[in-house]
Amino acid sequence: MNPILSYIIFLPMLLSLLMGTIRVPLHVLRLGAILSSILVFILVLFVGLSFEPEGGMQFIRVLPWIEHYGITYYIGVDALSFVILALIALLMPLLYLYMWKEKRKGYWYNMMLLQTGVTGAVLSLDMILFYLFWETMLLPIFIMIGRYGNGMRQFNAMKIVLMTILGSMTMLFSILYLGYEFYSLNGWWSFALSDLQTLHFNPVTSIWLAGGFLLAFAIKIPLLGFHTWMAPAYGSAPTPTVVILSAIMAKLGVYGLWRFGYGLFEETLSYYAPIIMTLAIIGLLYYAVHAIMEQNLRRMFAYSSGSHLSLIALGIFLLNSYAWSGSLYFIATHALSSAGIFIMIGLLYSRVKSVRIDSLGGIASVAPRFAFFFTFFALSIAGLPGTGGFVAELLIIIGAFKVHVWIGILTATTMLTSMLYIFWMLQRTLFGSTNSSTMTFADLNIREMTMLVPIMLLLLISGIVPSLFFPLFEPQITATLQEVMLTIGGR
Amino acid sequence: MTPDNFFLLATLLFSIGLIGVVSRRNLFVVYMSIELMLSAINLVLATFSRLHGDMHGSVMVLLIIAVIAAEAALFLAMVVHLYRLKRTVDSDDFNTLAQTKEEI
Amino acid sequence: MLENSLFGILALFLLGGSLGMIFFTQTLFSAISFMFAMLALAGMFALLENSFLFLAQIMVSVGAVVVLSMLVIVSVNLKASNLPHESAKGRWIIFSALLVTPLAMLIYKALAHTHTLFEKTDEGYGSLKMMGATLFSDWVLPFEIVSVLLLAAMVGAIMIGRKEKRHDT
Amino acid sequence: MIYIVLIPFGSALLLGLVYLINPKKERYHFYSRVGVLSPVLSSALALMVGFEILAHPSDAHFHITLFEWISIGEFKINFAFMADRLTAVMLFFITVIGTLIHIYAAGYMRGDKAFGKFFSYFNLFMGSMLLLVLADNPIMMFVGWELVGLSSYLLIGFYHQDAANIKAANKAFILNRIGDFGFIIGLALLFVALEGHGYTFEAIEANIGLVERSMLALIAMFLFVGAMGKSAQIPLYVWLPDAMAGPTPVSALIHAATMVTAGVYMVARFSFLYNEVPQVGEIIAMIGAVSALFAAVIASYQSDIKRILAYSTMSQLGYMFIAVGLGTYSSGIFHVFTHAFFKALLFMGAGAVIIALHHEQNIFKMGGLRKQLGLVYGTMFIATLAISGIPPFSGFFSKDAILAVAFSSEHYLIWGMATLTAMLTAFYMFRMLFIVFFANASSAKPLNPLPKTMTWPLIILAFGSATTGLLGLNEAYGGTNLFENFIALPDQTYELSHTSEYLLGFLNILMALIGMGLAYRLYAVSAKEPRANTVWRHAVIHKFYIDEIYDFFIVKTLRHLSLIADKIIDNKVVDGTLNIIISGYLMAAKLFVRLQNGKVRFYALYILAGLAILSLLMLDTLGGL
Repeated sequence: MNPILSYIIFLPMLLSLLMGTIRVPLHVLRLGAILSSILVFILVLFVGLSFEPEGGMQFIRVLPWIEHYGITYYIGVDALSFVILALIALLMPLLYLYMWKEKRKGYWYNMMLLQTGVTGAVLSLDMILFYLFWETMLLPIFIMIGRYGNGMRQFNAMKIVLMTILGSMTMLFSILYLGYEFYSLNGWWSFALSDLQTLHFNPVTSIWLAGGFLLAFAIKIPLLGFHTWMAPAYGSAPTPTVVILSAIMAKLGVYGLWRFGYGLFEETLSYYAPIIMTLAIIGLLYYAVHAIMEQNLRRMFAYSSGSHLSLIALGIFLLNSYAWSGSLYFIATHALSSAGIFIMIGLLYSRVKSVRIDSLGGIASVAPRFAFFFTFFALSIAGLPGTGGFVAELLIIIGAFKVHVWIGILTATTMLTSMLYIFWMLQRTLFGSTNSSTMTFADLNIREMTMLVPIMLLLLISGIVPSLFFPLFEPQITATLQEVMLTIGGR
Repeated sequence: MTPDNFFLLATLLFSIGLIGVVSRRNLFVVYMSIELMLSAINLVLATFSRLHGDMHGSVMVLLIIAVIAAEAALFLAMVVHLYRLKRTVDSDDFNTLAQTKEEI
Repeated sequence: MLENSLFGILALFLLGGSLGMIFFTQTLFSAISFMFAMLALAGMFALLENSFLFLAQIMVSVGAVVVLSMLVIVSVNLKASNLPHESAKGRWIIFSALLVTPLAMLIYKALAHTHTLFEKTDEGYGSLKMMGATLFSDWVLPFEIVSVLLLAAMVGAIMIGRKEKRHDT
Repeated sequence: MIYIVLIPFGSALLLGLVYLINPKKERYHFYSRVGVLSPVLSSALALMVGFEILAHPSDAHFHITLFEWISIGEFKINFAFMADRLTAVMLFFITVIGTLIHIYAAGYMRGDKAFGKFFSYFNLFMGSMLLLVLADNPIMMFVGWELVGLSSYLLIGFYHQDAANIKAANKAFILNRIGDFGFIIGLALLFVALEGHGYTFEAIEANIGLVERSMLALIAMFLFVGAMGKSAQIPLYVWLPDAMAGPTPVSALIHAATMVTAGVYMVARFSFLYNEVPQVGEIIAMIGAVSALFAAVIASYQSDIKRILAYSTMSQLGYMFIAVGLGTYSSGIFHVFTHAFFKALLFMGAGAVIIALHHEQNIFKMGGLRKQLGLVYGTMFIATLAISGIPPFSGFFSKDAILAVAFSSEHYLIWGMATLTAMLTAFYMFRMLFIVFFANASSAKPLNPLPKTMTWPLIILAFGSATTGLLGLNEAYGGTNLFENFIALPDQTYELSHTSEYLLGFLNILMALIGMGLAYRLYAVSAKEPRANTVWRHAVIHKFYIDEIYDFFIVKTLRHLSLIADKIIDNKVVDGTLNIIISGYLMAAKLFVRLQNGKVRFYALYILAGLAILSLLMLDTLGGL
């Protein structure tokens, strides 16, 4: 019963509440936020050091909460959640570094709350607790977009919140139904994932229940058809929020699909698999094509994110170890590269006050360092060898070929499509002749490079020596996969 | 003269009072309808008091009559006040709670 | 038999008065109908052998409340043009009567058939003495509360009713 | 052997870092020394490796494993290098010619603002290319393959202030990526087909028989798509001429000596696979032949010196694919080898001319440079002779071998096209040579002096162009074909009598001479830029409008699709559905607002209605109705 995970979850929130109540001045707030994120990072590092890849769920902590309904405070970490946990812990200090000059206090408070929300959602193993955190992280996002965003920020904030809540509602229904079903079978209430896993339903019920969950995750990812909140939200959210949106929140959709989708409904998912795979493959192409003509950089990379997340979702449904490893690896590397690129776009915005491609050009001539980092992150999104994205894409493609040749070929198009928009974008932003707004473009300074270099190094290491990372989660993938295959095969 | 007669009568009185409250716009009539409903309750209480043969019901009626008096004082004062404000006793004219078109 | 016919006459007055109250357009006529209903109610109390309530009803309800209302109505001096134009009054009354019906049925169903007949009462029922005994033994606290309520209502009525000179106080 | 690859990468990193720390500062000596030193070291090491391989039997493989790259299930890939004789040949000319080009570039690029960046990219390119060549398994090869594409993108777009250059770079990278797309499909299919048998080249070779024949053909085709992209064959060739936007050393390094030959190398590397499916080989040979002829025709009408050379490269690559397609891998690689020398020389000579003439690239604005640029003229003349196939210069032997194969394997159509191309080659090469060096001078501007670093490599390469052909002298000409014996690839063998071989050789020389003569008659004295006055010329000068067709069918379509996706699908279909729901919601809201009208009796009515319903329900349960 090691409480370390609880510290990781609640430290930022408690600190922000504390600082909010005593109304500390900005510089203390800033320091507090950074300190908390660094502390969390150290704690996560500590978790990582004593983490056993074969150990399954560890650092479990169960506390009674609402005992009458068997709702517990039940958290734990396994390889899958550890990857995302580590990403959060790594990105937050860098984001705070990025926000260093931010004067609006609400920014800082919201970011700290957001950290608690996403961390909690990753670590909770009780469905009600999960739901709680799942909604908690929406609130700061709403405020960040609605209050500190740009463009049609209020409308867009409403759009993202309403669309996500629609999914959350269906998920809540499914959770409650599961809990009730458990109660009527066993005579006592429980919402713990491990308990609910023991339930079996007839196919029709199960399809409805799984549908409830899938809708929530599909909107979060977002799969094709559930995506219209994405570009507006990315377009008007402030940079740190965009980073969290694309690097963490979208990944949580995939994570949920994995943990709860395959945890609870192994068999039923094979009913949904063709639909989701079709959506993912079409989405892969659709988003990429959509990104080509997009003029707003944030929106362009929003679509790019959508495209790659479709790929990840596809990888999960391919059901083999290559695709799964690839997907999981892609979660991590794509989070890094999209964090990088959105930070770059944020820096760009702070310099020229615009993220429209047609107002840019020639940056490479005046700011080589900026151009270098920008190109690097853009290319890492496109899956350049030497960065982790390539390894992940390669694995997913191989996994896809293992399932079927055509799926493989369609999946491989990701290598093509991302090139098209990324290179055209690079051509129009970095290269060519300078104009009045980019003429005086300031190059990156030390602080900005400090936050970019760790991301870049990690991406490089993950691309050059991926074997460093795979042993961490491979045992779990193999185990889960075997379990799933057994259930499906035993049908 | 059975208890059921009294009960029926009380029910009818109550219903008429309710109808008056809902359907009339004249504030005085609305006020009197409310009084009527209270009186219907009084009748029921008095009947029960008589049926049980003790005075508790009657005491309650007495108290309610006192409440009626208090209510009368307040209600009339309010109606007069409202009349001074808008020169009308139409309840439909006092609709500031409604959402206006601009707010929608 | 006398009781039955008395009950019939009183019930007729009671219902007629209350119906008249809601049907009359002129407020004063409504008030007069209401007064008849209240008087009939007092008669009902008498029929229930409750002399004190009979007196109280006549004195308070009729003597004070209804008369006060009529006084106010007269003093407000509503002209016909100031009265609400209730063109759809009849339709509203019918419609609400329809809606009230189930409720009335429910109430009646709840009350009816609990007792079949009035029994002979004890000696002294309805007398002032017994009333006082009950009121000042079991009902002291409510009685006091009601007295406070009356006081508060009085103060409140004065506060509301007086003409405001300044709005900001 | 590790260091052959690591040194260029390391120095690229170093140069890049130094450059980024202060982009403004000029560090000519530092950059040029570090930049040139790394290929020198690499080539020294490569030579050592070459000698070591020479000392071992022909099927020896050298392996060095650095670390495990990835290991998932059966997918075990090591970061490992392998060297055999094919590698040694590639290594030799890549490093040696690369070194010469680096030296040349140090002179050519001197004074450029982004000198350090240039060398950083250059070294990156070298490293990637060497990784490609030395890779132990297809995945590592693919990594190198991609990185080569990337660095070529960076180098082509080196003068990034001009949007046209970047456009050319984009075109190059995207077309390469289309090829890579095919390549990765091929690799993935191959892996899935052979799952569990290891995934190094040797393991694949050992188990190739396990794969179904039709699947093998599919894999071979997809792999060849990759080669098409990288080696600029029809239909993925359009990037090559545009890629001349880069600095001339880049053109020399990438588009002559190394990168474009990667496709040929890859096919040779997978020779065991292509030997299993000769039908695919025939398709490859056919595509090669068509590309060769097509490019030669276009080259005959071009007026930009570098574009001529670019089309000529494409044409020569066509020859190489004829060879490897027909299963004679060593002939193909031999042509790669000789071609690297004379094409690099031609590009560098052209670069020298361009520099001397203040960045003038149109040959019709040159002329009469024979005297002023004697050295350049001499070396370029040798190279031209070599590429045209005049003995004893290198091109003759390698090209002759390919033609002989085409003839003897009874692919007469391919042979005919190739022979025609040989004539055209001589024609357009000498056309260029004559116009630049003989015809009357059209401008009399003073020439820029050429630094020594630019002229010395020319001489060395000229020597190479003249002599390397002798390495592949086959027995008909009295040699023992050292090259073919050395490289020891699983070639198909075709019988051909010495007489017919002599006849073929004679025919080739004749063709070359005809072409040369034609060029002399038309252009040697006075040169006029070709006008688009007939339909044919119109088409050829505009490169058969292939770019425009691609633009119209692919680029425009994609852009329109993108707009449709944005404006119609997202806005109308997806959000439309949502909006219908929302408007329903709003209508309901308006209805409820109207109920909420602030009139108290309405509220009383609602309460009453609720009460009525409740009463009805209760009556129902109580049974009172």
